[in-house]
Amino acid sequence: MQTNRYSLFSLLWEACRGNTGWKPAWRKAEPSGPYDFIIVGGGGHGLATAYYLAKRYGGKRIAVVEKGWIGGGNVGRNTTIVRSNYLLPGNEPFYECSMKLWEGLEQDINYNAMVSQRGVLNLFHNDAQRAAYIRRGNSMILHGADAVLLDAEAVREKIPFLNFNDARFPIKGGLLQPRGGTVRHDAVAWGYARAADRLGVDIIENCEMTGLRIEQGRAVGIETTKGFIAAGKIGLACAGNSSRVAAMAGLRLPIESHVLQAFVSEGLKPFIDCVVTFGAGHFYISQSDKGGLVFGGDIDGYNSYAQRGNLPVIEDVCEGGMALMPRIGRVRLLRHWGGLMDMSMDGSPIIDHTPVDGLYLNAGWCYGGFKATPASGLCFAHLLARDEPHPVATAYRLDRFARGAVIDEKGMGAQPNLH
Amino acid sequence: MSAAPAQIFRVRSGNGVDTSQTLHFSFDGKTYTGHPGDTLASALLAHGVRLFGRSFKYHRPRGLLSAGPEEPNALVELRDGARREPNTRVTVVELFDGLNASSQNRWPSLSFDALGMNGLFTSVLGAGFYYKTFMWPASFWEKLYEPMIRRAAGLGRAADEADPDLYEKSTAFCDVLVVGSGPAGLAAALAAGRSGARVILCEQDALPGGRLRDESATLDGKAGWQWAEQVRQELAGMPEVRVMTRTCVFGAYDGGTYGALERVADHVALPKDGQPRQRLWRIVARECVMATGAIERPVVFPNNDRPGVMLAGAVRTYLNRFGVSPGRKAVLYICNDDGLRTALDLRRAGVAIAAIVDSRPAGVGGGAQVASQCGAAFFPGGAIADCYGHSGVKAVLVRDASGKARSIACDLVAMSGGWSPNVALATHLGNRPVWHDDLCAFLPSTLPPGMVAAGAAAGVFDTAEALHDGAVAGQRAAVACGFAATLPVLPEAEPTRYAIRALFHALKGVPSAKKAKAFVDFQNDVTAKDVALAAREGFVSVEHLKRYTTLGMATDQGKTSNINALALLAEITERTIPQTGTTLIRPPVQPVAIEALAGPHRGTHFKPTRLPPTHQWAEEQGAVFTANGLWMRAQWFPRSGETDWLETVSREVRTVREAVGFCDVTTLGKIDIQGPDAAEFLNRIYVNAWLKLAVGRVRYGLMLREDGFAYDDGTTARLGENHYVMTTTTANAGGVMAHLEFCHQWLWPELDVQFISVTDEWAQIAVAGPKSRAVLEKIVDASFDLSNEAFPYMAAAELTVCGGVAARLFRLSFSGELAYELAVPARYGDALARLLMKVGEPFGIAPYGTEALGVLRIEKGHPAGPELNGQTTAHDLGMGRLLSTKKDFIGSRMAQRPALTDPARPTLIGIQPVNPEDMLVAGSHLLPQGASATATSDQGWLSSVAWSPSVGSWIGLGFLTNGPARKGEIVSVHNLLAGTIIAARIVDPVFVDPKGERLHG
Amino acid sequence: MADQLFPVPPVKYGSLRVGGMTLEQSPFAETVSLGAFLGAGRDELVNRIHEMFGVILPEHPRAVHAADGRCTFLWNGPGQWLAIAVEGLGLLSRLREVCGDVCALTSQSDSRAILKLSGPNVREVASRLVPIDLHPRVFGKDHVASTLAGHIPVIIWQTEDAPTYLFLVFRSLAASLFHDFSVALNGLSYSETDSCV
Amino acid sequence: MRLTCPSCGSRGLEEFTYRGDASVRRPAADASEQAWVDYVYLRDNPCGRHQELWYHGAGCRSWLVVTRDTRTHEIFDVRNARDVALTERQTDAGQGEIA
Ligand SMILES: Cc1cc2nc3c(=O)[nH]c(=O)nc-3n(C[C@H](O)[C@H](O)[C@H](O)COP(=O)(O)OP(=O)(O)OC[C@H]3O[C@@H](n4cnc5c(N)ncnc54)[C@H](O)[C@@H]3O)c2cc1C
Ligand SMILES: NC(=O)c1ccc[n+]([C@@H]2O[C@H](COP(=O)([O-])OP(=O)(O)OC[C@H]3O[C@@H](n4cnc5c(N)ncnc54)[C@H](O)[C@@H]3O)[C@@H](O)[C@H]2O)c1
Ligand SMILES: Cc1cc2nc3c(=O)[nH]c(=O)nc-3n(C[C@H](O)[C@H](O)[C@H](O)COP(=O)(O)O)c2cc1C
Ligand SMILES: [Zn+2]
Repeated sequence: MQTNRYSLFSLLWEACRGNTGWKPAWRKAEPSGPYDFIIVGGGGHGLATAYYLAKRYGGKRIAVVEKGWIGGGNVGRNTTIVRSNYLLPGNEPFYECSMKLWEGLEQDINYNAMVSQRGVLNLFHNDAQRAAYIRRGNSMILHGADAVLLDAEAVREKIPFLNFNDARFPIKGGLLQPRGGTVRHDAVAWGYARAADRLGVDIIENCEMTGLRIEQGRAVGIETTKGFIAAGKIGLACAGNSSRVAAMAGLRLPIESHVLQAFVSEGLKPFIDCVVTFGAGHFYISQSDKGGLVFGGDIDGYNSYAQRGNLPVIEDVCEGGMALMPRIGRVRLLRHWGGLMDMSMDGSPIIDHTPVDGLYLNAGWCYGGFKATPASGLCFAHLLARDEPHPVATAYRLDRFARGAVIDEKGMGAQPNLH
Repeated sequence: MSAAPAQIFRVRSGNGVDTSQTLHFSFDGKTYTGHPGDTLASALLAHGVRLFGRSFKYHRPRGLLSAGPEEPNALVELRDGARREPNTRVTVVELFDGLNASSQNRWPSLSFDALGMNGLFTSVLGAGFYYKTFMWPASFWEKLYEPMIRRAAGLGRAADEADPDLYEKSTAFCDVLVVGSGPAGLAAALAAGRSGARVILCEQDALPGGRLRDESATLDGKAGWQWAEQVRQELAGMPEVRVMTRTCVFGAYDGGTYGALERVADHVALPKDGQPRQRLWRIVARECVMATGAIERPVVFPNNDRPGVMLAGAVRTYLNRFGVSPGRKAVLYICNDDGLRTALDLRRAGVAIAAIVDSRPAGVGGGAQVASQCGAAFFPGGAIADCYGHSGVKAVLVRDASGKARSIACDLVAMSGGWSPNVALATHLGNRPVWHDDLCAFLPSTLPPGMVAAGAAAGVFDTAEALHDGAVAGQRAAVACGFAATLPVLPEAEPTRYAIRALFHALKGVPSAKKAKAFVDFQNDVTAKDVALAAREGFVSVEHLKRYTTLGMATDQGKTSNINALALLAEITERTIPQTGTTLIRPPVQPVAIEALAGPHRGTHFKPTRLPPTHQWAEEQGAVFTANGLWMRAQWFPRSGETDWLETVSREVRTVREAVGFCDVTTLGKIDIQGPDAAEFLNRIYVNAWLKLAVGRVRYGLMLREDGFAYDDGTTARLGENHYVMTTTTANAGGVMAHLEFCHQWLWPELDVQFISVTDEWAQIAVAGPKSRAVLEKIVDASFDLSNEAFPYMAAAELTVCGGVAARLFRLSFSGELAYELAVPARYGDALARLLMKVGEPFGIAPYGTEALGVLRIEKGHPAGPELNGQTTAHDLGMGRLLSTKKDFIGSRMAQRPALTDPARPTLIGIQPVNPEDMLVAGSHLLPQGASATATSDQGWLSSVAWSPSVGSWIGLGFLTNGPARKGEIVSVHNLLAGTIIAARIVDPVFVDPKGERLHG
Repeated sequence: MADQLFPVPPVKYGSLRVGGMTLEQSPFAETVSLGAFLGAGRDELVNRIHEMFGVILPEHPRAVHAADGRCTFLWNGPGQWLAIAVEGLGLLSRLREVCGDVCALTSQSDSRAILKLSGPNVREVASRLVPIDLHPRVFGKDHVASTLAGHIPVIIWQTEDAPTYLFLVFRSLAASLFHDFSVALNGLSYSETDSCV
Repeated sequence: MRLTCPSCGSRGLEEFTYRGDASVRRPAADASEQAWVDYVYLRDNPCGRHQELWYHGAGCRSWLVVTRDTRTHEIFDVRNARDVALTERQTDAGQGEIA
């Protein structure tokens, strides 16, 4: 089905006709298998995978099945930060690839996802942290990304209203990635969905995968709330629900599901330009284009599928906020919510085939998979289409745990709630 | 102050205001008067002020919609300077003398707002328009489009500075929490309270009573609010009942925990000295009665946002509670009998009723009778088809049942689309409310454990029934907590009728852009057309609708708009309301100041500070301090004449290498370990062997995590047959303690061993340098032989000092010099430092701080925090050979995995610039000389660096691929962040005294 | 030379009085932790303490007083207790004799400072920092609890019926706790809803 | 969320730290490589009842085995981990499930 092309012109044209000519952004498709590829999970990663499969890998007959409404998972509830400021060689090329895809995304998918590169600033508060950030900044530059080290004065110049007066942990400087920033979360899901739909992908909402059909060791399709759907290859991109769907194939994953909370304040006239992360407490913040302060902190720390958290973390995050940015004290918190994090055992993702033929896994994104959306889609599509990992995702194998080739950015070990 | 204008709309004395006193306040620079008990809304309304703010997107003029916390329109910046509070709903601001507020989101003024022009482009600025444009050219987004969008973003302005007010937190426990003090809540509290149960009653308003204050109805023949006051008094006399007004229960959390915010001093000009502005309550309740009442719905009709269009119930509130009439000539637009009360109350206040437009067909409800009572034109089956008046209602276009329209002049439209039970708290734990067609309302279905809804919140709208419902709920809750509770005798209430017929909008057919704007969400300017457009574009899930149109996402969270929106969506998509569903409500019920959630732990008290025993003394010495976790430690001790820290630190290092220095190392974790299996336990915790350590000796130990990576290190001394004392790094002290408990309680409960932290028990001071023994001889009691033979390197002893004070001495050296760590009971730490200064003076003693400590350990190649970063293995640290192959220990198996033992892993090395003056920077990367600066050439990094006065060069520790095999090689040290490349030589990590002779001296 | 090692208390300030309430640092006390060894250790320990001190070591978070009133035992975790006595009675050496072979004995005299909060309304003040239920139906005289005061771990011990609380806090954190309580004390006199529930 | 510590009574989340799945058991030193990888890395991660380890670090320092619903956060059972471990050794009941 042909949808409208979006442009200022179409906007004006439609305005003149009473906006009656707009078509659905994506069709309400029903299953019409067999498909060559089924992607389970209509989050950012699933939709991006379908898009790149169709667009770059010539995939035909592709379906995305989503148990609820697309974009209702983590892609629709994250704090929208994109960056490629990773330390380890297993990660940095992948995230930088993602950053580059963000940079051309809107023109590519004809959807304004408000990719806003106003910078991500990670503050440090002692010499050890500075050294760690210098190491990281150098890694980034070696991988072709951008990084700038700011001393305390430069941080003060950039954001004069941080706590420079009576801080318990004084700000010593920060590592800035100027190309980092934020992207409008919902628009990413909708934009990929619309673009994939235009390439013929069936996006099937309210269709939950309930089982996997395996014949002679090979996955041949999925059971869903809308019946059996046959497929050549099946890609799981279910983020916080990864363990549940993997269990349908008899697999246990190196993943725990945890809740991460996020917060938005009432809308305010913009005064926070870039993303700021506090290095001495659990707090990070940015201000959306609507004016809300979007902030968050650490995960609640216990296994959960509840999409909501508890007061201690809320209080902890607000304490961090006050310690860093005292002027937001009288600003009011408007809403807080939670999402299901697929916390992996080393804090890094998995994009790999599973021991079951025809079944592929994209999971383990922890609290950082939004920024990965384009590259995750691209690499997963690559794997599904070619049966070999994309060059920037070669480290994300399942067997890395057995081999010990873990990618542990934080050095916390096999304890997901500490990553 | 200029003379304040008169309160021409104050028509009588309301039950909640004290007109005997006058308060002065200002709005947009103009001075007004009001009375105690007024809200900013009622006081301005009393002056005939109708224009309060501008909407978010179209900057439409807006007045009051409501009289409560659900207000979407009338938001102001309250107070100024550091106390400026943006987006404050005037309907909940209690008036105080000197109050100062200004309108927001307008320029240059509230009455003339340039961005009001946006309204002209509404067809372009429809739902989601920004997703469709601003894409070309790409570079214009950051430069042009986004700055433009951001200029228009937001409503009020955050304060520019830190808030000077105080905030407090408290935890309260009760048997029964009652939320809301309307008839239902009061009856519940009474029933539960009389039983002796511990009851907390929270009311967000300043006054108890709920709708009893808003209505003219009576209880036992007296004004309803008088009964509320009487109950409040009785409750106040019950020792186990606590009535908290100005306290909003804003969230329900797991385990019967509720968050509540008490506004302690928002109703006064300034908090008194020491008084908090607000207090956060964590209330832990066994049972909870949610008696939160209901919120009235507006009706969606064209231009329904004109100032002067109000909720019918709010009109009654202004009349009855505040004695203010929101207009002179009213039109009512209703679909239920409750709204008719507004006509009667208005009439009693002398306000003309021009018309009653009742969407119900003729014969349903009491409209005809009330209309004739009020002398109002009556339009059964009618609708309001439009509303006129730019900055205030002047007339409405009324369409009668036959479709004929006529214009009726008025300055007030009181509307009621029915009441939505205020179910928020019942849904916070994920329970979805259920639609009831007869009541046209969502009601709670399954509730969180221990919670019950009562009164209007449960759909019980009749006062008599609400009283009874509340009483039963309170009684049951008390009984559930084990109290013998009975139903209280309740007052007699006037019977009421509701007789609602669904009414959500007055539009004909699916709205299109051609029609005037009919607002669904007032603050975010979401119109019926936007809902239709979203549906057309496929955003037919309510959650999609919400996100695409931003409906219900404003500061009011759609309290008055969500249900109209989903009803519209249901209609457009030809589904029922239950099929369409509702969006998820999230806490907080009302927005809460971030600082209130943070509480008192601010500024330097953000986290507690741990002070070592010598802190006070070090302060006197003029030490410079640094935070090390929670600890505050002396970083260096400057002396007069020293020009920079490096000079100071180098002097401290030289003092240790050449004479003697001392340093407080109390912060290292110290764990007392006792028991018959203590040795076996240590053997399983550490990688190296422990069974044969002799009493009176110390050993270095390395711990891994179970995944085989290095975790922590330190020394453990054997003080007795079954008695050890372990030291950990400062950073990991707490973690190691939990780890030991885990291993002991969960993995090996059969091992007989006990631990307790003695970190704070002992002041532990390192005394290091060639003259350290000479100094210690002056302190240690004579009976103890300090000679190298009697007390060699790695010896430990319990002894006495200064004539009998129990102490512990360890011959340990982090600096590589002849060195000791002396531990005395913490109370003597301060005195010990002073004593060391005194007895050490002849030997040239000086204190040294963490910086010199760092230099000394780097000179000796000892790994510390930067090396033990959780990503390194024993092999990486050059300690691979420590790993015992003869026993099981934590991490033993996983450490053997191929990737952990790969010889190509970056391994600990020393590094020294070819030019000694070239400053090394920790975090720089190591690349082969001449290789281009790309990731493929990256071979390692520098973890720790120092200027070594002993070597006369910058030195560093780092990790390098195949490191140890490359000694002598020159590599390039890249710090690309600073654009520097330094040539440096790979050397042994031990820079000073590589044979370790000085240790043993 | 012994007097060259003079003791210094962890909190500089002596005491603070607000609205009839007092926050003060208690004098040093001799404190010893007892950790029962496995097997018969625990029963043996209970027996010997009973014999020598005339009290049964509590199984629950409580304080019990020796028959001669010169020593108190606080529950401090499963199989663990703290013995507290005024200084100078040689508590540790006495315990060594009595039960040194059946439990781990460790001096904690300098590990913990003791802050005392007394006067009317102290329950309200304590509730600003301590997240446990201090209502008399739940927490009375000689109840103890290991918990948090704000961010600081403490052992709280109610020593009188009209609540008087002792807070045993790690020495290094005592100054911070003193500060936090001084802040908590200030709000009290002004709040409208403060009353003892 | 609140956990009822068998020793200390009902306490808020802020006093506890979480460790994870309590159904996995540390293999013997000579168990297979796979058994070790499973123990350290693989989890059932159920949506529903979950047995898990918590540490009452700000309280009595007991490790606890908690049975909790990961969907609703309802707590069914809290026990001293040490007692669970000792009972298991005595009965040699081995793997996981606690009656
Ligand atoms: C509060 C919060 C803040 C975050 N902040 C950031 C950030 O600032 N930056 C960043 O990079 N990352 C962030 N993240 C992480 C990021 O959002 C996620 O890692 C990422 O969105 C996960 O990929 P996804 O979009 O595909 O997941 P999702 O959107 O969760 O998609 C998974 C989809 O699978 C569906 N599904 C599950 N089971 C089934 C089934 N059986 N059948 C059919 N469908 C199924 C789900 O309904 C869901 O729609 C944050 C996450 C949260 C919760
Ligand atoms: N006839 C009708 O159509 C109709 C409809 C709705 C209400 N009413 C009237 O309303 C009354 C219902 O009594 P009720 O007691 O159920 O409700 P109520 O509206 O009288 O009282 C509810 C109270 O709860 C408070 N509250 C709400 N949320 C709160 C929170 N989160 N924290 C603290 N306080 C909170 C409100 O401020 C209010 O005072 C009756 O008098 C009834 O006649 C009638
Ligand atoms: C970046 C971002 C900004 C948000 N801004 C708002 C906002 O301005 N107003 C609002 O009500 N909710 C806002 N939300 C929260 C959503 O309403 C919603 O809570 C979140 O997407 C999770 O969905 P759920 O609460 O329905 O589970 C925002 C969410 C995100 C991720
Ligand atoms: Zn406990």
